[in-house]
Amino acid sequence: MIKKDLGLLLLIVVVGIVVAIINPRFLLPINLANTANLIGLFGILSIGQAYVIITGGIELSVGSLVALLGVLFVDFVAVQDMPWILALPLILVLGAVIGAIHGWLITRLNLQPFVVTLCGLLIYRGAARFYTADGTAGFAFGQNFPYLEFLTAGRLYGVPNTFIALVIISVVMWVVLHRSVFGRYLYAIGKNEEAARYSGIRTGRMVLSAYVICGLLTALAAIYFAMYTRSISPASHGQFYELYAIAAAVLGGFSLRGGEGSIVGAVLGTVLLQELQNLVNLLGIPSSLNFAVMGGVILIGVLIDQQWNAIRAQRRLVSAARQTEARVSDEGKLPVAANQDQV
Amino acid sequence: MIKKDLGLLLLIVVVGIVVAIINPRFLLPINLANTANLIGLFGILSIGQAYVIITGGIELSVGSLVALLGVLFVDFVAVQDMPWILALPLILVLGAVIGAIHGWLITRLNLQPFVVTLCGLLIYRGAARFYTADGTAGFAFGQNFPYLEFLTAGRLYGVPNTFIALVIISVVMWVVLHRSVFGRYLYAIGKNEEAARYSGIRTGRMVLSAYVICGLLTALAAIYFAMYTRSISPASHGQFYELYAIAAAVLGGFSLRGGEGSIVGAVLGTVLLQELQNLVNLLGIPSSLNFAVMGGVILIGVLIDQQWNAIRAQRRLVSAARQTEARVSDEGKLPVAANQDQV
Amino acid sequence: ASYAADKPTLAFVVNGASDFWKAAEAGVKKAQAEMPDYNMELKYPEQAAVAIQQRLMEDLVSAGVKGIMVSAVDPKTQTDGLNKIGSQTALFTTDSDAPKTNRVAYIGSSNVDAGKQAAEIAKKAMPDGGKCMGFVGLLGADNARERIEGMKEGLKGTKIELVDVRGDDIDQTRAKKNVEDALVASPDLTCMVGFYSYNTPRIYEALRDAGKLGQITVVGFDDDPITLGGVKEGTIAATVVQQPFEWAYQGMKLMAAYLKGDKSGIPADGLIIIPTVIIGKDDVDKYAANLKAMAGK
Amino acid sequence: MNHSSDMPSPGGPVTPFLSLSGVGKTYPGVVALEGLSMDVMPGEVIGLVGENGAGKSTLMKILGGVVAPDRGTIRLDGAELRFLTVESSISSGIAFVHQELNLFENLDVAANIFLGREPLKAGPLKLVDRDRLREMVKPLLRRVGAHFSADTPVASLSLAEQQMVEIAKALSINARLVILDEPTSSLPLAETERLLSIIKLLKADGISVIFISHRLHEVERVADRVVVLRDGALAGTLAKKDIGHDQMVKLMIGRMLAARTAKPQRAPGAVALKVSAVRTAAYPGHPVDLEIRYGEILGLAGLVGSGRTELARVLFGIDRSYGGVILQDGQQIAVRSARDAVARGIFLVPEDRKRNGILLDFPIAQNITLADLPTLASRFMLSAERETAAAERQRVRLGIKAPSVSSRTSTLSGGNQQKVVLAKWLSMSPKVMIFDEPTRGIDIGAKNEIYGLMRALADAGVAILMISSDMEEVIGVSDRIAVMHEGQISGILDEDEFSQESVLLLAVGKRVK
Ligand SMILES: Nc1ncnc2c1ncn2[C@@H]1O[C@H](COP(=O)(O)OP(=O)(O)OP(=O)(O)O)[C@@H](O)[C@H]1O
Ligand SMILES: Nc1ncnc2c1ncn2[C@@H]1O[C@H](COP(=O)(O)OP(=O)(O)OP(=O)(O)O)[C@@H](O)[C@H]1O
Ligand SMILES: O[C@@H]1[C@@H](O)[C@H](O)OC[C@H]1O
Ligand SMILES: [Mg+2]
Ligand SMILES: [Mg+2]
Repeated sequence: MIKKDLGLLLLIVVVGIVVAIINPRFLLPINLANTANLIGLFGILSIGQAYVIITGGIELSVGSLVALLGVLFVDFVAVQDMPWILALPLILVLGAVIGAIHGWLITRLNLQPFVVTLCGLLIYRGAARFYTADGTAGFAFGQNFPYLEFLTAGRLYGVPNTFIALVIISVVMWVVLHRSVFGRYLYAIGKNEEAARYSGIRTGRMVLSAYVICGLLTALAAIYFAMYTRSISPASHGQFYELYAIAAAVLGGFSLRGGEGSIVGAVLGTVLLQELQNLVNLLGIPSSLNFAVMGGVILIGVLIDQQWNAIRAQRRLVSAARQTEARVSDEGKLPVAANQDQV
Repeated sequence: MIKKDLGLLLLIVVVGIVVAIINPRFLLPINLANTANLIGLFGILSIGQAYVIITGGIELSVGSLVALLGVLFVDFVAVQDMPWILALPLILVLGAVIGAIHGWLITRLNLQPFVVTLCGLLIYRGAARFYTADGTAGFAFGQNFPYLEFLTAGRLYGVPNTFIALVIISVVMWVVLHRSVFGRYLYAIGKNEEAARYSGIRTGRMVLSAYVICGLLTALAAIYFAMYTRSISPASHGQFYELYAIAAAVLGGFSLRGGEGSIVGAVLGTVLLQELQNLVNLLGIPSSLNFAVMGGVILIGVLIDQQWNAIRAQRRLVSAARQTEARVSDEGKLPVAANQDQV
Repeated sequence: ASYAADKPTLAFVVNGASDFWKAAEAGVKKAQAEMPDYNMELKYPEQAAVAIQQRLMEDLVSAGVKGIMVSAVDPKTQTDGLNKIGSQTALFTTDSDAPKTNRVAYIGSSNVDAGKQAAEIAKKAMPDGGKCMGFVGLLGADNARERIEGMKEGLKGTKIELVDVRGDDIDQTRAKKNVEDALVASPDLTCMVGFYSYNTPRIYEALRDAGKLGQITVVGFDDDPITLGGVKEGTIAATVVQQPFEWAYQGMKLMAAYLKGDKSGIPADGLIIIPTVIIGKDDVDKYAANLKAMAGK
Repeated sequence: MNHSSDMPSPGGPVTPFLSLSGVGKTYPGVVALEGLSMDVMPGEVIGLVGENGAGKSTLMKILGGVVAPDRGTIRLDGAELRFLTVESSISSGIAFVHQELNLFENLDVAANIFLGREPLKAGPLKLVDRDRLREMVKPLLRRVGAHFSADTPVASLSLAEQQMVEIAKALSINARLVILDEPTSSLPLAETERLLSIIKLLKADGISVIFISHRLHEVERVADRVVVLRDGALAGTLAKKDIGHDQMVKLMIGRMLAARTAKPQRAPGAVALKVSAVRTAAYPGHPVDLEIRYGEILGLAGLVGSGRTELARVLFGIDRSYGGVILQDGQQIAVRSARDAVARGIFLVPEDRKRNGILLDFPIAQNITLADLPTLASRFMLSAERETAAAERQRVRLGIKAPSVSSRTSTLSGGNQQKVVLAKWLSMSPKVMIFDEPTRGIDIGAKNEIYGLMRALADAGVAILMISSDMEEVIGVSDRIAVMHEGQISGILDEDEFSQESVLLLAVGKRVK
């Protein structure tokens, strides 16, 4: 765990303590489990997004995909009577294929990620709405799928299975990103795609894989979301979820320029965002302020991080300068004022 | 007008002809005027966005700002009884100040534009909702402001004043971007910020100005939107408008990497998007497909543009090769297969 | 489908995509079947926003639509926009009225009355009083405000209190989490009210997950299948249903008649209230059968 | 700015235009400059030399206002300045050609040259007077000998042509001091000659020049005085009469250098790579035929834009070829990507280091191991120890000057960065190595080391193609020299035919003899 992640963890803990003091019910196992469930759902999205962001890309169609894939899943299982054991892998494959198409457009046809996935955002939302003719896809009253429901919305010793899934996915994806050759390649591509290609890395294939991973994880999350709400109005389901995922990744230290960030950070970012939403409800803050609280905390977090780094760099410079000052026979002149960064 | 813009214009005309053939009511003056009105509203947003995109930045808070500034304007004029002649410049100044804050955070505190304006998106939406306690800001029945209404929602010889405003703004902003020193600096900064700094350009100040321009134009558009709907539910008003603005700019040839694009393109992009929306409604296409049509057309437009350039480059090479082939005594060997862009 | 120039077109414009309007769609279809010389369509705006709905209506007018029945997103302040439409076509309102416009008539329910009916349900289910939490999609929307107002008014003088209403912006995930959080934050809650059509099923599911079904009184709105199931099961006290099918069916016929010059169906005050109904455990089966019949299934 | 009135009165004591005293700059972990003092007289050409990382660029960046010194004072025309900003530097008449190119690919040549100093139309709008701008640019381009026009987009220029634009830009400032930080590092002979004569013209106009170069013979030819830096401190100053190759080297590295290049220890072997009728995108009409043998260093010379880099890119699979075949060991091969080339043991050390060679933000070790990760990894998993060990081996072998292999590559001097690029390939048993301007920006000591490395590789049987614009290097290092002209091989010289004239003649497309 790097220093940045520790700072974020500290923030999460401090906020938690403050909330717990104001309303001790914050610490009730049931509340923690409820929040853990949503952390699981959104965390999976954030990890997917993180894989794309590390390459210097972005995936804006996440929210629409959550709607489209969710609608399809519910429709397959609840209406078309497809066995869920078939529908589940089908949706995952669909997510991966969509990711692959994005990756293909970006790497082979050289389109910008922002543009491709913005079009995706619009197209998938439209497709989802068209599929149900603007109706809702949902389970009928009493329609039950005990195994599926246990897997997706159940709890194990009180711990939501979605959270357990997130933990497993995080560990695997952490190893892949931080310990495997593939992960190193992704960092290299994010930093300097051309130099990576000149080192014999198949950059196109790697970037495409990142989008496939994102599509796959998004599909999984879409299924979880569908089983959590059990009903999907395609016009609004999942709206802005891409922003939550991006915000979590950015809070967790990912740079949208690519090549920077850690999986732990993305997960902690999600934890913080969900903690904030929980807090708004628990402390009875008007729901209208929900967004503002989220935006404010992200901004402050990023600012502190930025200033912290600037101050540290500054301090290192000053101490380094002082050391040599002592060495070099100095004429006792005043230092020339810093003059960088003029606006 | 560059070639890219001409292609876009052609597309707009062709689509227009097809729609007019299917439903001649498309050409009714009232329909053209209605569409022109919306082109005016969204076009102003797109030009603002274009100024930010040219620097390699992005402004995601546009939609939320349209809501917040709209709410404030309506509240000032309709509820607080502030003379509109005062409220109008006040709102414009507010927009500029918010733009300046974004620019300051980006240039002085070195935060990423995406992050700053994402936080803005969340915060301003929350602020707008909080301001009205999630209620609606609107004019009461019979409340009339003839001058203001003429200026903002009136028509001159059937031409909406908002459209006239867009024409004037486009011309001014075109001159500034394409003919002035400031515009040239923005292009330079968008391509290579560091090198621009080495050339003695006060890059910080320039970028900040771009955000101020964007804030100002967004504020103007916010007032127009408010006077168009005459009612603002802060929870949903203006949602996704930033995406429309970005999409229009991208369609018009702006690169999100900065340093590329023309004002004419951004305006034409807006025209195409509004034409598409009009078409969906006029041809009786299910509204659920509205987004999908928009996304599909942007994607196809960008793809054609991309492929067109690739094919042209290809053809140039081949013809050059053929010319000399005739000259050079050739051994008739098989050409080596194409080898770019491996995935 | 493009609009044939020979047949006059009537459009039913809703305030946002939601299953609630599926019944209205069925009503439009039934009216269409009875009146083949008209084109009748139900239109969803892409978003529940004034600008987008206004644009949709303007385009419909351009396309030559003769009559529009609209559930305005924000009728109170949409006056001018609605007047503009009303001056070019026959304009009717539904779902929530805009009395100060030049609309011909309103056909729909009274949201204040619906709120009062919700209070009735609560009073009957909790004679000894209780503490209620409400849930709704758009806190700022007129229909939400009126229902909340109506309910509060109906609860005046009782020991039942509506302590807070949480909004979710029609995000289902938040809708459900809001219920979960409410259970944690206020353990003394004895009742929950779902003001929008989807809020009641989200309450139902969150309670089921928490094992609290039956322990908390649920007051519902509308006729989502889950809601009706819960009512039948006895875990939902009762639900206040509106009749969008009737709004659409009667509304379309009324508009057609009006365009032909027959104004006899329009009352002097322009209000055609189709009452909301409380559906309790005993009425559910009949209501569901009726719904099915209306949908023509 | 018009400074002509400030010219020293004849006969009087000449005040230095610029005077530095005790100027120092410390980066975290590195003292780039220790309190340095020096004067620049009007009309004086100062050669500034020193090993990679000696602090030359840092010193110049301070004068350009790009970097703020932590200590010391700067005097311009005797007036003490608190500090220099980019603006104040430019307005004081200091023109700066940076070591790394700083052009805007989306703008045309004219816009680039006068960026920040555009001629304006009358009126408050600050509109660019585009006609006057074009007129102003024309003579400048003629002066640097450019063949492209003022409205050419910079994106379509080669690296060397871009370098010319940079120089034209420096000339366009009514400068009193022109700083050239390794301007010739990517210029071939003819253009270099032109640059040197430009320097003489500047001097004649009373303009001072600071000329940084690792090509010491160039310094020898133009400098009035040579300032030598070593490890951020002044190692010595050579007056005009004392300037000589050996003296400079001695001051730079503290000792004399051994003989420059070793002779090959073995006769060239079989043909490793045969290029036949391959056409590149730059010259699709001109087929290239070339053979590279195992154990030899084949030099590839040519003028700016003759298509050498393009050929290298095709051989390395970056660009596609338009017709023709490539044979490796007699077998036709298809190189569709850099990956294919690497798999076949064909490696490229690219010309543009910053863009294609290294990841500036990566630690040194990760740059060195990037291409070889599959062998260093076990089952796709990284092994930090093996990586560090491999990188450390290369660091020692090439003498990369860095606190450790975990330092960021961006903190290295240009020369050391170049060694990192070499290190990346050397651990991977190359068959064919293509070096594109391998010693661009590299100091004399390191240059010799790199020549030694290349020779050792050749002796070990590797086939080497060395693209170079440095005539001395081409003649001194190659076993054979191929010369390119407009995308075609205009001739191949064996060792006994080597001479500057014959290379030059071929380079301009004439036959030798
Ligand atoms: N931004 C920086 N951060 C940390 N160290 C730096 C930075 N820039 C330069 N240095 C260090 O300062 C020292 C001087 O570098 P400088 O670029 O001035 O060398 P140079 O003489 O121009 O070398 P070369 O001939 O290779 O261009 C080097 O050790 C270099 O690593
Ligand atoms: N991106 C580009 N677009 C168009 N033309 C280009 C581009 N890059 C290079 N060229 C042209 O291709 C030709 C060959 O360039 P190349 O870089 O291969 O030459 P070179 O012999 O390596 O010279 P240099 O010394 O500049 O490296 C030149 O005429 C150059 O202008
Ligand atoms: O307006 C509708 C409202 O009447 C219903 O109760 O919930 C869904 C809304 O779209
Ligand atoms: Mg240097
Ligand atoms: Mg070259």
